[in-house]
Amino acid sequence: MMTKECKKETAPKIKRKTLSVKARKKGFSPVEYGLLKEEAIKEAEHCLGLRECESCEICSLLCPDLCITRDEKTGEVLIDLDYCKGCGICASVCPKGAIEMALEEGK
Amino acid sequence: MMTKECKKETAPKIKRKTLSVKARKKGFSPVEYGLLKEEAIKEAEHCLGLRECESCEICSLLCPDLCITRDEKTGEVLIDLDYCKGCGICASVCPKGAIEMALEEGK
Amino acid sequence: MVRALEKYIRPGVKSTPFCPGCGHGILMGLILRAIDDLKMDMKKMLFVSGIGCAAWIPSPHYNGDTLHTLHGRALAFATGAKLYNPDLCVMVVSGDGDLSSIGGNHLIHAARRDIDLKVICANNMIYGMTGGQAASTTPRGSKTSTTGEGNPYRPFDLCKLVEGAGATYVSRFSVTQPISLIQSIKKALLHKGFSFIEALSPCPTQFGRRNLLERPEDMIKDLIRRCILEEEAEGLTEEERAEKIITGEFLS
Amino acid sequence: MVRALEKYIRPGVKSTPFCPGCGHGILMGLILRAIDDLKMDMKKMLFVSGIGCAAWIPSPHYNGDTLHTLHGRALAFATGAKLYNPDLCVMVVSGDGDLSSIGGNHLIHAARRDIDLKVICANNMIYGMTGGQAASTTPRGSKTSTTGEGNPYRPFDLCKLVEGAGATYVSRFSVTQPISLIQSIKKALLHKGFSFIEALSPCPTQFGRRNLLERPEDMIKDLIRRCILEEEAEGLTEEERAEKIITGEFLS
Amino acid sequence: MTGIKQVRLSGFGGQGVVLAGLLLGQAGVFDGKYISGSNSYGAQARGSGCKSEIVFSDGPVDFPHLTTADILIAMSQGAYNSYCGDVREESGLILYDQGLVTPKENLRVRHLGIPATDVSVKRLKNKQAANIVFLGVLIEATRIVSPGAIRKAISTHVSERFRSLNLKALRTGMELGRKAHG
Amino acid sequence: MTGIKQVRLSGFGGQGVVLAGLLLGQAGVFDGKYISGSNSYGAQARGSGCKSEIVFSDGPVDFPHLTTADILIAMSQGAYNSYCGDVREESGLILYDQGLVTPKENLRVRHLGIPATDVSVKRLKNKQAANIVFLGVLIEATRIVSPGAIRKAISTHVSERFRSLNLKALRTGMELGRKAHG
Amino acid sequence: MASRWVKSPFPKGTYYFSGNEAAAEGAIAAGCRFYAGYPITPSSELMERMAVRLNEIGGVFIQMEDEIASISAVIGASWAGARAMTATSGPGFSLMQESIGYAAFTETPCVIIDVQRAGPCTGQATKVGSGDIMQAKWGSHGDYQVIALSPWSSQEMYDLTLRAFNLSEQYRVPAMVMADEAIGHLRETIRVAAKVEVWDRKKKKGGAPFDIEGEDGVPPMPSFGEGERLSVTGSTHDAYGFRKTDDPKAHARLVERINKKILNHKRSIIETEDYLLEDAEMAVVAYGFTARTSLYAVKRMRKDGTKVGMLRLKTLWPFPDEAVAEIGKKVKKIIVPEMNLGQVAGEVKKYVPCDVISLSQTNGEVIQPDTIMEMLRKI
Amino acid sequence: MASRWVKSPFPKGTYYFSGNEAAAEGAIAAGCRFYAGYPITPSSELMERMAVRLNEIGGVFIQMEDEIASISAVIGASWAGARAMTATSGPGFSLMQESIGYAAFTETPCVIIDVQRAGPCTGQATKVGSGDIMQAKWGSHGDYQVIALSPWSSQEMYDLTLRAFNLSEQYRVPAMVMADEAIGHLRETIRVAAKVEVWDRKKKKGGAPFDIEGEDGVPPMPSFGEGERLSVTGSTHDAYGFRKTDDPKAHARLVERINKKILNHKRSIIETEDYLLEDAEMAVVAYGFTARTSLYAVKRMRKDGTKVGMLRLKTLWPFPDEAVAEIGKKVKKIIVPEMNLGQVAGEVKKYVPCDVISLSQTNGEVIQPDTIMEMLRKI
Ligand SMILES: Cc1ncc(C[n+]2csc(CCOP(=O)(O)OP(=O)(O)O)c2C)c(N)n1
Ligand SMILES: Cc1ncc(C[n+]2csc(CCOP(=O)(O)OP(=O)(O)O)c2C)c(N)n1
Ligand code: SF4
Ligand code: SF4
Ligand code: SF4
Ligand code: SF4
Ligand code: SF4
Ligand code: SF4
Ligand SMILES: [Mg+2]
Ligand SMILES: [Mg+2]
Repeated sequence: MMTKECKKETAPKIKRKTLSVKARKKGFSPVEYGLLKEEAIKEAEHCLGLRECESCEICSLLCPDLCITRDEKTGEVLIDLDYCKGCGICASVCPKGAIEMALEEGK
Repeated sequence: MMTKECKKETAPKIKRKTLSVKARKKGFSPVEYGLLKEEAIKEAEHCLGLRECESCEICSLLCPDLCITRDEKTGEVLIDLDYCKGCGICASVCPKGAIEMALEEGK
Repeated sequence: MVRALEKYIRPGVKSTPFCPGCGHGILMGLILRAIDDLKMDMKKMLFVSGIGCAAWIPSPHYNGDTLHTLHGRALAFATGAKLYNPDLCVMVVSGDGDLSSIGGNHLIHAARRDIDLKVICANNMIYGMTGGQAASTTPRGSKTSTTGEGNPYRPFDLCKLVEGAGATYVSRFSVTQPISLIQSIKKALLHKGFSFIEALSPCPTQFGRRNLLERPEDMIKDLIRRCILEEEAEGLTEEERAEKIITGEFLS
Repeated sequence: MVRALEKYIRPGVKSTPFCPGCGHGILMGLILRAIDDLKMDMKKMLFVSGIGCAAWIPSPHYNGDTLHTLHGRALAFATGAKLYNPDLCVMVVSGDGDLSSIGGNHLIHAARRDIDLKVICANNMIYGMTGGQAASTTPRGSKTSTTGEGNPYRPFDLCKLVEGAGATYVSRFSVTQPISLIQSIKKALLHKGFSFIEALSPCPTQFGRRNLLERPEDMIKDLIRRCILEEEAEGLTEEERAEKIITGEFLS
Repeated sequence: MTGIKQVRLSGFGGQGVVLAGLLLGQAGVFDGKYISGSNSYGAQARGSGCKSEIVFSDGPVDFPHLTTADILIAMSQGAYNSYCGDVREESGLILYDQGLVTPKENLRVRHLGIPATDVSVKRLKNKQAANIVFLGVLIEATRIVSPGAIRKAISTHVSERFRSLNLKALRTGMELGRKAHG
Repeated sequence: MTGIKQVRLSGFGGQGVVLAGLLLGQAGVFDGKYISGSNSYGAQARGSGCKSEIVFSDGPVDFPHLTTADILIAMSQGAYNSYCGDVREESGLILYDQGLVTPKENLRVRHLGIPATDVSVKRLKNKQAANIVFLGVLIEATRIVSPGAIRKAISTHVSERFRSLNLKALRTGMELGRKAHG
Repeated sequence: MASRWVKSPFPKGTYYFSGNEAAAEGAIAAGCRFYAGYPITPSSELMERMAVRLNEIGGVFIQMEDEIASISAVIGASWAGARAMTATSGPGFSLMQESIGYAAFTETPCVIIDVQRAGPCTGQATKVGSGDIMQAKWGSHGDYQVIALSPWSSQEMYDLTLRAFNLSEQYRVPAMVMADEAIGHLRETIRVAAKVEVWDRKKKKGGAPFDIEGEDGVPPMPSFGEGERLSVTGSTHDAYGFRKTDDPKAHARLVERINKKILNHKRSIIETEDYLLEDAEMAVVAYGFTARTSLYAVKRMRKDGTKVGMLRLKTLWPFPDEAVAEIGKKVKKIIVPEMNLGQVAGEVKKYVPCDVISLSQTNGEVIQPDTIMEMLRKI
Repeated sequence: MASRWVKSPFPKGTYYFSGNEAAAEGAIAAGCRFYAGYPITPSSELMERMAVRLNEIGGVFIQMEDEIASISAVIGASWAGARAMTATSGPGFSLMQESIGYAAFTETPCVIIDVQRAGPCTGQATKVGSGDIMQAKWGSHGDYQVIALSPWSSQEMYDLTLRAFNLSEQYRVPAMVMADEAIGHLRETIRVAAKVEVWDRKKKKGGAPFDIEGEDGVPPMPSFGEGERLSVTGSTHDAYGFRKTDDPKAHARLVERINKKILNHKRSIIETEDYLLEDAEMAVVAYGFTARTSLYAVKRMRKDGTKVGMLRLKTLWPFPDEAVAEIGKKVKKIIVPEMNLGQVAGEVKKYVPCDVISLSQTNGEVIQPDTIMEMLRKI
């Protein structure tokens, strides 16, 4: 299972998980998340090494879940893990390799 | 009402009329003959002045009711009045003006 | 005396149900001439049509198998019959409304699949049978019983449409070009794949009378005047051209 | 933290129903960016869709009026709404199956009438929602759940089809060409008349997995590699070209 | 069933039977009657046998189709033959085109032969006006509708181009009617 | 209702619950039993809560869905929580994944904790084999189907590529079962 | 939600209209300003008149590519705020069924006029029949309700088309006028009043457009472009139009409501007429053109001393079960003459203990009074 | 016209098939060699298996552009000589109605499998329902007949699909298998015999393909390409397929025959099953999946001493009126549990004098035995 590592993400894990699950329940789900599993997103961490990121926003344009925004003030690119499904597209398209995906075992 | 004059046509009128009416009854008629009326085709005569006709068969190709055939042996062009609806196309397309339509009053 | 091509006419069928001077009658004969020229075996021919005056061209006149279906569905029925028995030579003869309005989807999909069907669309630019309503082929500005002020929409260019969908033989001829049309029908009969012929066929009753072409021969003459070949169109001005109908083989 | 473009999302809508890495999610964002760029008034926007995964792009996500209709019928519903209230900016977003298979007839007729509708066809070359059956856009030879041996039929070239039918703005871009696609959507929004954008949108779940593109990013990379502009195609050999997907504005 | 009059107009397609029926029914409406009219349509309207039937009533009409004709107008032999047997005996009336129809002899129904086609060709220079000539005769002979109402009906339904011809045909018919009847 | 055994396999999408159910049912058929099997589908099959239910019977099955489970296999905590209350008291049996599920304490149903995922990751080097490990345990513990039948089911429904892995997982499970049970 | 009286768009007076023309005028009077249709015999004159009239008064007329597109465009226009309609005959009615289900499930007001011809299939396109009555109720999949009215005169083609619009707007349901060829082409005296009563859609800013307190309520209906940011879907949905495709309660609730919304109000919807039934021992139950024939026959038989009366069904769906049941208690025999193979006779059987005799005729022609009288004499 | 025994194309044995798979095998066993369809949940697996199987054994599989095209292609193929079928669910079934009428009117054998889901409209696409029962009979315009069977197990998805083909060929009528999602997805033990009985179309060189002595006869059916120069039309036609669109007798005769052809043979077509009815005071009338639930409930109640039995409807159309009427004479109350709002309950009412109680559930889930038992206890 693909999730991401990001040292900068600080929201407590447990809160993120709850939010995420709630979100799915509130939404609708006849087409399901394919690779996504109940227990899978236990820990999801993104890494946006600012050193590398050029704020080109390509990741943001190609994220299928609108997770990636740029902070208008700081120019920083942020990923909202509540909506991230761990598809890996952002990481694969970033020209700077600024996003890393980490294989996360269930539990 | 348009019908045609043809001195060469010899079948007895009465027989032609009967045939024609019968034909229509046996056929199907949800779309009807528009200009065609019960009493209208009382006398219909075609004229194929052989002098003029070049057996080009354009009339035969454009007759919507397959009335016009060429006698294979004599090369003569014949019009079967049993099926003719008097549309006037043959007369209007004949390059030699060999077919004449005659206005025929009812009765 | 016998009618021309009598041997291709189903026994028991008397006069056609068409109005005097209807182009569909002319087309009915021209198709048979093509079949006659090629000496096709009528026992192996299946003619499929939808609903409309044009749909009566093959059914029941033609003395092969005829399948008179539902409005718009001729090509879907034909697809089933052809796929199950590929030995049949399947020809679809139907109207512009039938094939391109309600039946437009089957038309483009049959073209896309390039199934070996010979489609002859008798285009009179109107709904003849139901009383002269606008069709998707009615020229902009024409009067019909639903467009009293003149048709506000553009018509399809049917040949462009089926070409865009994937047809592999495409032509347009008028019944007033009988020799070319017969020739084209023969080519379609010999073509392996989806063939489409747009046959312009005047409807004096529903189209002509509303558009100042009162008598059948007026419509015939009008078509003779307006139908030109692609080559001939080249020298013309925009205006001159707008008035004309370009005919010819567009894809073969 | 908020999602990107949150203000265009209907309150109460949480995560999308799409599979991870579904191109439809990307397209969902790109359309909103175009709307955002043009500062469109969402209260005057109506989004119409049919049935399928793609049909869920606007419904219920977009915070304007959304009309989620029947499979294939989006354009017919949209035509009614637009004609009655021309002040609405009506955008149709739906799938390739929806718009061009079952809905093909409405597509070509709406194009013919040149009604001011902005149509975005999310083409994933497959029926995503029902489990990966072949669509009329599935490339010949591709594996689907109904073509285990590879699809025997040719796909539509949707842009050619709608152009042949009469559309007045036609383009094709992939979600992997986000800037061009946004640009094109903006042009369609500003165009008066029938606009059609074929947006290539990968379906990793139903298409990718069957055709050796196991992970979402594989499909993205594949599209990036294969989508080229018309100009770029010029130098290529037949073979090279066959592999590519030509993108660009074809009519504007 | 008092207060009910049933009229059948008949002929072949193109003779204007349907129009005459429309005008007659419309006139009845103008006169304040309850009218139910029906006519051949599609195939029949254009084809050989064509008819138009009007039921006139002082109150709402139950069965709106014609059951037995009180009056038959026959503009062709075919029409006459088909419908002459269906006219109410004794009180019934048949108007037929003298030039086109040879009436039967054994019918117990009053017959009026009218040279409608002949008159319209010769006097009105238009064969198509025979239908209106018949209406004129009918009105004069029966007063089933008022002359004013039928004139109003003509102005309502006939295009300006043909209006004066039709009004003239109506007058001609009424004259003929006075003669035949009187 | 004698001669009926109802088994519910449950977990989350992707754990192979549906496949395990298919194999179990197929094995039952090979053993000559009447089987009715149903499972989550569409959304659920891929989503969080996924289950597969098989009713085993010696004769035709009336109601083909599960009413009360005789046996529950729970491969996730969510599944355990949802379904543990629905197992027949006293005679029932719950097999759960030791690594993933913490069982409740107050249930009057026999529990067997199986380190299925753990074993399959460690011994079989493939997390995906846990479902088959469970089948092995189940067979050993209950003989609900014969080992031969389940092997035949695997050869019928599992593609060659994964067949030997699955057979190995089955053996592993049966070993675990012997230990746990015995 | 209320009705109001408006000036008739057509001058007050007496006219001589065919049923098809009258229906078009009735629609215009009801405020119909959108028509989408596809030609089909014997309904085409209706469409042709709508083309002319909507052009005159500034509505929208469009001839679509087929009947599926027609009804779909009507539904789209209805949500854009239009009183909208289409007309067709059997084959087109069959094609419309999926979308009719959509209209019922999304509670979209719209009017469909079916001028029935002799079916099944293409059958006899110019001839009369009444074979689509059961289809009107059951043609689409799943359980839903519609309202179907049965005009017996040109006047009622006007009146009932108007009423169909009003009921449709009031109950947010597809309303059908089940005419037949004989009525469509029947030209009769029509009275147009100076004012007509029209019903307006209930509006409520921010109100839930798909649910309401009470299990049989009719929610308010905003239009597109009013800033309500509507979410309309043919999938199971909640009060605000969010899809609920996995929730048993949501589905049960919605299906029940769209059915009860009509059935629980059936007394306000259903109209029937009694003729000579007080002392009747036999009753004719009839509708549409055939009710005219029946009334004629019944009056004749009364003259001969036969104790027969007639119940006329002006509403076909929801079915007038109570009126029929009441007659069933009074008389010994019920005869149901119909231009089909006994479709309404079948319904009548559900509600009465007495004998129900189906007098069915499917030869493309109207039933003659004699046929009914003969049957009445025989039984 | 006769049946013959042929070797089963699938080896004799016991299998574990889902209902959808079993139906595909039943079709193949019946000789089906043509499938045209369009994907729709929950029937798609059936189509997917047909794609594989027809490819294996050399039949024709085609995915059409929509459901209208699918059923139309099936009819075309049937006239070309194929045993042909399609499968769908509610929305697709609605779209097929016009062509189903065509098949009935032209007497074209074909099989349609409707794997019903929770409607109306798009509803809940993956959930179960049984709301298309009345539509199966009344979905197309005009009066026609179809045959509709109701499988209650995967085995019967096989058996009844095979039987549907046989009946369809024997009577030249569209035959439907009205399955539901729960049966389509139910995996069960299936027995495939070594030989299966299949029915061949009657052939007769030069015979009239559209009429026959006797008003309820089934005419012979030649195929295209056999030199019979067939004329097939959906307009009213005579014995040789000539259009007769103005002839009242021709229409009456044809409409009557296509109806009587089925109704007069209903005793050979209809199958019902009695369970514990001998001394019953209450009866459950049930079909499809719900009949399984009902039987379970009835057996339970019997154990508690309640005198209840069950009549199972294996055939839905033509409706088993006689079997129902007979039960109606015996018991005091009939309860009809259904996953719709009482469609079959309505039919039952027509034929019995006793109380008919509709136990209806439309929440996208199967009815549980407890629900039925509770109802049985209550009444
Ligand atoms: C489903 C359906 N809708 C409408 C009709 C009515 N209808 C019959 S023929 C026709 C138009 C035919 O036009 P076209 O195909 O152009 O043939 P034409 O009569 O002009 O030769 C229509 C609309 C029908 N029969 N079925
Ligand atoms: C009339 C009808 N037929 C079939 C279906 C089943 N169906 C739902 S979505 C779909 C395919 C959608 O494909 P596409 O439009 O390409 O969207 P995608 O899911 O690929 O994004 C089908 C066939 C339906 N809902 N209605
Ligand atoms: S794609 Fe990479 S470089 Fe560009 S904004 Fe995203 S993280 Fe930064
Ligand atoms: S692109 Fe995929 S992995 Fe990256 S943030 Fe978006 S959803 Fe998460
Ligand atoms: S068109 Fe004239 S010249 Fe030619 S064959 Fe006919 S009659 Fe003769
Ligand atoms: S008048 Fe018309 S129908 Fe008669 S022969 Fe000439 S072309 Fe043929
Ligand atoms: S209406 Fe037109 S198309 Fe039809 S038969 Fe008459 S002329 Fe031909
Ligand atoms: S099935 Fe395909 S199209 Fe549908 S949501 Fe999943 S990835 Fe997207
Ligand atoms: Mg046409
Ligand atoms: Mg798609």
